[in-house]
Amino acid sequence: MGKIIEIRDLRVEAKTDSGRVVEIIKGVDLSVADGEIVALIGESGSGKTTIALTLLGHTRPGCAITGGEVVVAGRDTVTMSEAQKRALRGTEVAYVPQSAAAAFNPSKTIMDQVVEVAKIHHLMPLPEARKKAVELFKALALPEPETIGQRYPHQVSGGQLQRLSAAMALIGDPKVMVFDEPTTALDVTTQIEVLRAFKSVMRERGMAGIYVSHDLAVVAQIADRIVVLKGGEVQEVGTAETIINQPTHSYTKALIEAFHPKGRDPDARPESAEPQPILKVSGLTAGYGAVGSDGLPKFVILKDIDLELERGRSLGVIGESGSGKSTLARVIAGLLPAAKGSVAMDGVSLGQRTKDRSKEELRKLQIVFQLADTALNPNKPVGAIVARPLAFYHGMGGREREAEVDRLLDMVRLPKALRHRLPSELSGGQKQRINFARALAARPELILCDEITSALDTVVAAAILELLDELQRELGLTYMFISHDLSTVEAVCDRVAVMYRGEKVEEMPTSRMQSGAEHPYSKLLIASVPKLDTGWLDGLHQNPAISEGMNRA
Amino acid sequence: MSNDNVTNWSGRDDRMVENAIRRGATRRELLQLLMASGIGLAAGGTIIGRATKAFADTPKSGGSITAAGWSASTADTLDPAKASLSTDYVRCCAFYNRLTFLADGGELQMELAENIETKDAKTWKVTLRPDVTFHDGKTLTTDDVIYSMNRHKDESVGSKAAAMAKQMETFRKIDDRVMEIELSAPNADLPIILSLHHFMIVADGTTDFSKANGTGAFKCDVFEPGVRSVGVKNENYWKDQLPHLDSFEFIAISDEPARVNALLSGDIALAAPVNPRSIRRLEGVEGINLSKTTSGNYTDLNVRLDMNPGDKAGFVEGMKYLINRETIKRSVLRDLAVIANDQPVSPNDKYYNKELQAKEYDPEKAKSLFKKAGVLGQSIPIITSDAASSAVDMATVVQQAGQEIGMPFDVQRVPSDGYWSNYWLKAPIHFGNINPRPTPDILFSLLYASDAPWNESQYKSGKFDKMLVEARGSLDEAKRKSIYDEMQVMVSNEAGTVIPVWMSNVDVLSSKLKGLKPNPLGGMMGYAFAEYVWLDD
Amino acid sequence: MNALIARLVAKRLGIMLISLLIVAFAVFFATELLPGDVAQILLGQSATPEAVAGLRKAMHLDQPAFLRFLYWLGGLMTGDLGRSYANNREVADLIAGRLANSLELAFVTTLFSVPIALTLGITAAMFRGSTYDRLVSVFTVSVISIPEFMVATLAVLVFAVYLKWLPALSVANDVHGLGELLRIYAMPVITLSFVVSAQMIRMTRAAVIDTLDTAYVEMALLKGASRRRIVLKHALPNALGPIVNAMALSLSYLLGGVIIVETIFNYPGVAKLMVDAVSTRDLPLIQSCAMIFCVSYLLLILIADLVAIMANPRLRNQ
Amino acid sequence: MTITNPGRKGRFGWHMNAVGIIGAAIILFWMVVAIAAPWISPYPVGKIVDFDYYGPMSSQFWLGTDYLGRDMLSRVLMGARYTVGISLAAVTLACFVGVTLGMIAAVIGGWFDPVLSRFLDALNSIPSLMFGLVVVASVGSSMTVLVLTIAVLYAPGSYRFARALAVNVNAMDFVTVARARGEGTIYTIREEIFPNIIGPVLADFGLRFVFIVLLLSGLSFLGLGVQPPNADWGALVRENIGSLSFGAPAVIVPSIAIASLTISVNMLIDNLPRRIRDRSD
Repeated sequence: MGKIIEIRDLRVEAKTDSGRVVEIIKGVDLSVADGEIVALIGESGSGKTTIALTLLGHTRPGCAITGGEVVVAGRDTVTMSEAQKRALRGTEVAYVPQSAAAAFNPSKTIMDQVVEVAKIHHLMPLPEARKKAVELFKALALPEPETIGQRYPHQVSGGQLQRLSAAMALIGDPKVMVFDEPTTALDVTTQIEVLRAFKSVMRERGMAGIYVSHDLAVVAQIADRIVVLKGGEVQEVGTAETIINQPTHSYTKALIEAFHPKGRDPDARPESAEPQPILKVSGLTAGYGAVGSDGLPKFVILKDIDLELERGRSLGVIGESGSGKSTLARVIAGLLPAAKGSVAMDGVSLGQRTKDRSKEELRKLQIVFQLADTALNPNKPVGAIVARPLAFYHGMGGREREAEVDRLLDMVRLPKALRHRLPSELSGGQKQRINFARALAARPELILCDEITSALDTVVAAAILELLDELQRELGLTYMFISHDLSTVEAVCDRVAVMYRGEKVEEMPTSRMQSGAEHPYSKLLIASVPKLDTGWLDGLHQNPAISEGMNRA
Repeated sequence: MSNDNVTNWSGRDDRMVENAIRRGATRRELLQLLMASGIGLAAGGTIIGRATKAFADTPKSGGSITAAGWSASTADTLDPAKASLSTDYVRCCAFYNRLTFLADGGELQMELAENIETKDAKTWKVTLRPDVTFHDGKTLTTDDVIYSMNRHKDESVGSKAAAMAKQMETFRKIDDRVMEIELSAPNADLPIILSLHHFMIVADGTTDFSKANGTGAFKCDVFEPGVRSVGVKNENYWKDQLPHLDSFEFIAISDEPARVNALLSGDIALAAPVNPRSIRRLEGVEGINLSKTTSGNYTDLNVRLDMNPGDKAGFVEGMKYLINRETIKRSVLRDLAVIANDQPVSPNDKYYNKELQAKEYDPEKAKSLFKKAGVLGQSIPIITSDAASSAVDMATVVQQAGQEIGMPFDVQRVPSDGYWSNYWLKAPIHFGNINPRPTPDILFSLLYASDAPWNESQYKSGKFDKMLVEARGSLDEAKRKSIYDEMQVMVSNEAGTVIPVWMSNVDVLSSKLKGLKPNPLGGMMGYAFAEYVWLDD
Repeated sequence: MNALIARLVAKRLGIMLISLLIVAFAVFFATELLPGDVAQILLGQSATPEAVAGLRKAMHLDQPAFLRFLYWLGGLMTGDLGRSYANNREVADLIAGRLANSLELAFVTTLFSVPIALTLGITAAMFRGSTYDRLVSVFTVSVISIPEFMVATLAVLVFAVYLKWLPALSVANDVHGLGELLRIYAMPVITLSFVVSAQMIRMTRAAVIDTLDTAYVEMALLKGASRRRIVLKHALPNALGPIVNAMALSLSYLLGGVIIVETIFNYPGVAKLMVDAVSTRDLPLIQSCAMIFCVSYLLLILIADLVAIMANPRLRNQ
Repeated sequence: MTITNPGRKGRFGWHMNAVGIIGAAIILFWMVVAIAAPWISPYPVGKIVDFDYYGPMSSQFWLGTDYLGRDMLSRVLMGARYTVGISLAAVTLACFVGVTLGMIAAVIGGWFDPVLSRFLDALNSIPSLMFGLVVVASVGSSMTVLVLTIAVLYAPGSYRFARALAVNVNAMDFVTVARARGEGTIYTIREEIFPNIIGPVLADFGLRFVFIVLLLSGLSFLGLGVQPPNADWGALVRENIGSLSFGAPAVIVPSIAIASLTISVNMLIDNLPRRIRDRSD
């Protein structure tokens, strides 16, 4: 079997904003045999996308290849001229982007963009290209393959777009496909369809591919071999089977470790002393837009939600994007007034908006947001960010406040020295800890966590979850944990509520999640989470929850 | 016409004339009415001979020109009664005729009138020229004259000459060619008054002035207010051989450099007037001639004697020593001026007091005078405006001189718009601009008598008033001269008006344009150039 | 799609009416503040008090300002712009010719400057960071930085006074043939183009560069598209919204903002008309001119919005 | 891919390239001139020092003389006071009002935002020179009037700009957190919004400054402006523009002064340190 791709001692440098030059790929060797799919896995900043793009002779602005060679089908892309590179792209090597929603030009029809490769490279006459596109649509199991091409990108769903982007890549019959985290932006239920489509097409055509991902479970389904990257260097290479079952490198081990949540023993918690729930949501209906004559907003996001949350416990709220779970958090926090229903804390009904609530009520309930990047004011040093609630709720000042900030930083396991840094100088995990420390500074009783680990790398996220767990035990906090990631919820929550299209379809203890779900959507959602098992995807068709759920959706 | 029994021009009449033409805009554009002064023609550095040469040239017929004045607005009109800007006068002169007009050198001539007679200066008999027709073919009769004159007395017309027309009590038609004008009081200068641009004759019954139906040398072809006017030759014009041009276009270019550029690029053949500081660009340029008129026109610095600080003894005298006439003449007016001696009678006037010297620039003396007045070191406001020509530059000259002796004047430039009604005569220290008058009597009664309407400095002197009446009544030329001499000395020493220089008017024209003669009525041949000029290749 | 546009147009027209009302109100009372009485100014100082009073009455000046404002507004509703105080002609007549001139100049300038600005802006974005890009940026910065009266005066000196290629004045009367038209408009158009195009070039470049940084442009690059294709087919259609908006803002300058150019080239447009009206306190004329500027500004913005919607299928097909 | 960069210099991103530094230097130069003008002018600004006019550059008069024979060097130096001073005062006022209102509109929203936006939009549609003319015709021309007029003209643009930025920042989670915490409007604006829009606002401030310098010279060209014998640069150009045809320094020098100031502000803005240029990174 020949080698379609041979990367030897690849080195890439990047220029930082301040003009400093950093080597981001430090001598990577890599090869892909004909018909083989190799996964590049690693956290953000590991250089996996950079390597993948060199296969197309492309580096992002500010980056430059400084050494080594990237041989694709016998030719080195590093030494190619611009014209040669253009000829290579789309015909020899094709690219499937991370977010198809962003990678499709919003002002052109899908068909125009799918057949563009054929047009640019004069591969075939346009009508023929269109015909071929429709065949690809069929092969990728897209609905209405004859007409879907006439639509504009915003008119089709994310999962369909991702498959369409594969069609766009396949139209030029490339020898190599480069997948750049193609399913990261998708909901788990959608992810399955896309992965299946990719896998079957690749297998059918016997194409070679590079699959870039941070998700080991996903990669395990599709890759023959896995390359583990960290800091621009290859850590470990092996078949998917070996990497998952017998990792040798410590980083790989950590990755796999992070994948297996410790699980949660509900009985380890003390029984709630108070009979009264700390939070009681009843008949909550809310949405956006002008309020109509029926008293309901134009776009109803939440419909008649009932929830109870016991003190010292954690409730997970799961659902895919658009299910209304974040809106639920915003209504509880008083950021969005409810159209109907009530939110009560410790038996006392809370005001609709923050301004209708007392400072004490506000203090007891804190919210922590998903993206630590936007949740922290980029122009304030960490110390000031954490200190503000101290001053605001507790009127602390001077040395007392300083000491408290130090204590809080310590509590979230961060060095005190960090207090003078700006958020942009922190890593993602550190930011999320600061984000959490700020909530803790209020000395809250209930914390609403809105997807707080979604943007983090697996290993980092696992550490944060561990921290949350510890703090809950130490401080007796109550969490409402909103996530689309079931394993996260499984790790920290006692109970889980499943949201679907603005309604709570089911609630159950976390321990019963895998086996006891009753609502078909819950079943589908739970079954769609990829397992760290190379045979999981192929075995799925036997899973009744999937087929039943798919049919429903 | 009987010129021998000329009565004294009354100050009141003149005030009405002046009032009639004085409006909120800059003085420069206004008619220089009834000027009696020296006229000179300067051209392209070589000068003088040209005027006489112009006479010698044989006029050629045909061609058309564009000429530019400096100001036009939507208030432009074809109604002579409402004419107020130079553009209006140019149009009126081209499209209409008057009963009389002032020719070169200020000589009164008949135009539509063949003859104007009086015995008592109260009842005047006017005989019209025969066979004059309007542009629409109608023959000129006394009905047209009476209609035109009566319009000025109709308040709804809003005539600029209403006050002046008031004295013409009745108009009697004798026949189609002869009529009588009855004045409320004798006035020997009626023929001169009738030469005003406002008293152009329009056809009987005309109410629509969007087109001009006159007897003039040109027919109105285009009239766009604030934009342009075009006249085409009136083939049936009653004056022989006139006009020479087939057509002319008159526009206004308010921006001085733009006006000069347009002339230099050949877009226009005549630009009037131009600023002295533009002369350097034009002097010696091939194909460009300058026409210069030095008149009794002046811009003066007025210190009101009834207000602080003018009421402090020595202040006004100090100002007269502080104003650097030489600098104003040379730097501000680029020598297009003659040094004046703080009184309004021009050097060309036969009554001009040659003994009276202008005060020399003497800052030290000024300083001691200011000290005496107790104002030294006080910041005193001087109101100036572009409305009075060169007043802003003069103000800075005074201010600078003040600064050097520790007298910080606060120069305040105010908008031209509304200057004459809001600041002139009113502010304690301000600038004015006065047009020429034919006699000292008019000047003094208008500007310096205790009851003078435009007593710029609020100069009040019983002795002066008596002398004015005495001179007016005296037929003894020598005695009059001596009285006027003394009055000039009094004004020069006592009044609060500082008159630094007499200023010249400069028109610029293409050397191809011939026949433009200086006229006492103002630039552009008293606004009547269109009828007389011709193009020479 | 049509319903959406109709709704948008209706909404914008409504806003426009409100804006116009605000401007009319503001202008009316600003003019009220101008010192000097209209009747007095019209009649000159020799006017007798009775004459002034008579004229004031005839012009409704003796009535309260607010009532006059309502009169004027009422007239406007019925399409009557009123009569000029200064010369008693229909304001509509006075404006018509001037507006035509202004529109002509604005039109020719647009024809000239928009393609140039687009080309320079797009090509500069295409070759971002190149010498060419720097040259364009130096050019635009210089143009933005030099007062327009300098540009205009220099142009006159060079082309009219020294070279005598072009007329110093732009009088759009009796034009015979395209050549003459070009000669007459050349200098004002060049001057104005300088003024309006700089901003357009900058905005075009910025908008195109913004879209060049998107994932779909990178995707196009990875499909093997040429730079030309990337810019023209992928970046430009998506940058159209902001570009058109910038153009609308720049072009709105061409009606009311050209007073300096009108002065220097003695071009009879509406801007000068309004300045005249201010000096003669000709309220109906001032009002109408202000309305014209306001309407043209709002119309341009509306057109820009419509173009942006037409260019964006997401908005178009909503 | 993000590259975190330790080290304090990089952290603040104050690094600026040569063009930006030159721009800053020229601006600084004019600022110093504006302040020091009365002490460094060789002659009094209104003094007629030469009987010739439009004089050439000479050892006595470094930049020649103007139409009255006044020293151009002194006039340009003093003109810097007015051009820089008025423009700076006006732009500061305009931006202060515009940015404050913009942030308030963005944070409060509700009816306040559209009403204010419409009103300012309407104001924006009046041509600026026209507005200047009307104002000066009605209340006369003084420094205060000029500054206020220009500020009124430029505040709507600043408002629009700041509002757009503030709306973006307002949507950020940290503002939501502040709101959830129960913070008031003033705190939110001052502490959460303003620090995050200050960079682009500064750039906008600079651009607006340039426009104001040009507007001021335009107003001077139409005859409005500071009181004689002082003159801002625009007025210097206007009063001496007759000498353009023979290239006298009297008109060239103030033109260059205007251009040098505006170009250098542009140069500075285009090359601002990254930290200021970026919205919130």
